Amino acid sequence: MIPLWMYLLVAAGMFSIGVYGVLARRNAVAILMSVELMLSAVNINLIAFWRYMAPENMAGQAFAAFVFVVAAAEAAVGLAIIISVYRSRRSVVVEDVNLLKG
Amino acid sequence: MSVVNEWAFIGVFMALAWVFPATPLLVSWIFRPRRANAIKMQTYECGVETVGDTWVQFKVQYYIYGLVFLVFDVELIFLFPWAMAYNQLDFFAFAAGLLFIFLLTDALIYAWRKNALEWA
Amino acid sequence: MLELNAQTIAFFIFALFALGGALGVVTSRNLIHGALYLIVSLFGGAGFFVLLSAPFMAVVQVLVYIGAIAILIIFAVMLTRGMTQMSEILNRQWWMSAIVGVLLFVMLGLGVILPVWGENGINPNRPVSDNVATTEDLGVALVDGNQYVLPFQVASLLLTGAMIGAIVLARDTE
Amino acid sequence: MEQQCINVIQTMAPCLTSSGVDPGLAQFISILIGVVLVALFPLVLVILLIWMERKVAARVQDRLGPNRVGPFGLFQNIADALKLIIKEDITPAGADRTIFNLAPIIATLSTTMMWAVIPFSPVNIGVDLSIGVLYFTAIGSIGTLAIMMAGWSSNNKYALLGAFRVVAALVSYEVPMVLALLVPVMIAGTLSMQSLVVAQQGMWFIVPAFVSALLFYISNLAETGRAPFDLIEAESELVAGYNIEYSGMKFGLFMANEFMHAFTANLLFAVIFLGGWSGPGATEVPLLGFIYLFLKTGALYIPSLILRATVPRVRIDQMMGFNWKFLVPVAIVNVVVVAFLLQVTKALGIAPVPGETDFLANLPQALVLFVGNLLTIAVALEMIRRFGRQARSETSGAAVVIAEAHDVPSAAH
Repeated sequence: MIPLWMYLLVAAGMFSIGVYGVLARRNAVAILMSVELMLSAVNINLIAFWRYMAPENMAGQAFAAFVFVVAAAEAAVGLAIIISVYRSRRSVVVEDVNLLKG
Repeated sequence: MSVVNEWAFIGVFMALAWVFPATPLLVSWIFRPRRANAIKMQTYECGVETVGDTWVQFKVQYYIYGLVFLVFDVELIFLFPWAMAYNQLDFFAFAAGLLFIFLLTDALIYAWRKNALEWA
Repeated sequence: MLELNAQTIAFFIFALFALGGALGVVTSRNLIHGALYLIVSLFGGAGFFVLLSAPFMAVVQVLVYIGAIAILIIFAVMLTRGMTQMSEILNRQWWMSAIVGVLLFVMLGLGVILPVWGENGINPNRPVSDNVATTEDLGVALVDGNQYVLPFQVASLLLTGAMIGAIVLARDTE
Repeated sequence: MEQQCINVIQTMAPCLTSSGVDPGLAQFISILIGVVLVALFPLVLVILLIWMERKVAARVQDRLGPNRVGPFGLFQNIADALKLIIKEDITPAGADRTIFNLAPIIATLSTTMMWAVIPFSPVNIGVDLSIGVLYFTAIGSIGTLAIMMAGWSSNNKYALLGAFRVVAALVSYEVPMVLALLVPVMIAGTLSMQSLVVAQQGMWFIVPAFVSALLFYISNLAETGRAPFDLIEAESELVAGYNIEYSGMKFGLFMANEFMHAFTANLLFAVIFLGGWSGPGATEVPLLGFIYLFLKTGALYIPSLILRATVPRVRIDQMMGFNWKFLVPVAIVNVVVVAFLLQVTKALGIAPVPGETDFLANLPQALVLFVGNLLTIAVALEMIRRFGRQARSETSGAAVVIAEAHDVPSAAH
């Protein structure tokens, strides 16, 4: 069987790439996709730990299911915000959206 | 068979499912004529020359439908295990499922009332 | 060390999908390509779930991410047109972000490989139970008063809130 | 050893192992052969399906249909396929080549892969996944993605608009389809396809889950792009829809996929609601189960062909309204009603023991559920009648009708 750390390493890689995407990309949709990558990496971790540590217990899968819900809600509202901002500012570049700046 | 062995079938199936449709394309690639010219490659729009960018402005309604679909899709993560175990569940489980469905129906009713489900 | 069997090969293929797709997401200039790379990456994740004996989660990953979220992202990209081919896709601090990303990966990697969290986490000789909870158990746990019935309802509430909020935000108010 | 090897597919792996092949390799070979059999079957069947479709449509329209190539024109489609193969293939300027070429392959892949979980007989099934029902739903959603890829990569306004409309329609109709699937799952208590069929030994699910069956059938018509929901190829509105720029064999793959998908949808209906392979003697002779399954599918498929040749196409706004304001609410109410009645039958003690194969033992529960289903239908019809009356009274008077006829809604975008 594949050792646990290999799953964790791949998930860590995905998470780090997601962090880079969130910090470096200018486009709001790209940032959102990077956040989805990070959430997915978390899910891999949850399921991997569940399988290797407590497969009889339901907690790992239940948590992963709730992460799915959060990811879906985040995508839905995030994209709606982007569409709304685009409508008023004609831009999806996050640096252009500085309404809250004094 | 263990879970992973069962899915080995799906894995092999997925690999081969690429090959089967690709084969006629490949055969066609060998036999077909190649006499392309600029006019032939033009975008086809009823014979009229195409005007402007392909990326016309889309209306937000597409997004709304996708959104409602997404919400119902995620709901299924919970409803399918619930339905699967339903035979061994009691009335409390029915009430819990009912509340779950009711809360989501709320969102649908809201969308309906706000005319968010209209196409036009 | 690792024995070379179908599972290991599958693992490396899925890891390639997951990481390659992730790199594609953050580097692609065209957002539609980015969305497709996201699908590839998440498909790799679904493969992992299968290898980890959680086929339900794998199918849900395909259903929710590939079937719904990716479609939603593509719709949103189309609604915000003109922004797919930006000349500059990265902001000014991109090199700093890259350093942060690499540092984070090194940190997490070291945490994973070195026995920081005790031996249990990494000991390859620790027997792994094959007694895996099924989807049915998940269904029972979700509506069990002592387990997840409250999160179950909260999830529904969260989805309702997200849907109403997103509809309010996305629709034309004029 | 000779006797062990009679049922080739079942005993392939032990057979090969006993004749000295490495066990891992033996298993791989047996999987490979199973896959090739299951995957090639729909691809060969599609030739027959297209012939059947053309013949039925011709009969409805008082024509003869293909009758030149081969007996009864059976080889017409092989000739057509040959023609498509030697056709020049045009990739439009500005198209995203990789995605453009991948789209037809992925579309075909999504339909072919659904066959992996279909139980053909008590012993012949590609693989009996524990989450089979969700598996084919998930695989079906990959097909939606393929349409999106095709429409986007063509660099054509009409293709993109067509793809968007189709995808919006497909995802919408997936909601009632999956909600309808909840009911058989609830009754059978399983997500595996083979167990679903076994659970129907006593009573086909079309009786206790009548509304679900209707919902599943209607939404499958839409999912597979059949009339009256065939907006996928709205020739009159969008030139041809998402596949307008496709030519040659790539277009052929899209077309073949459409026919295959329609048949697969009916096959799934037969498996989930009509008892699949179950029938007299099917458990003893697997071949009989196979025949039963395809008879049932044919009984569903041919009406859908006649339907296609008969009814006009609905408008996209009507299609969406019908889904979100009628099918989805009915599906939700149906799930709640069935869940409630299942609890009631359990409380009354007339619920059959899980795994009960006797018809009479299943009858009381099925009857209770059937009555509940009829009530759901009655309420739904009454509501739609009121709604229709209200809509008519709002737009009464010929002037309004004519004005509306001239003010054709700009459904394009």
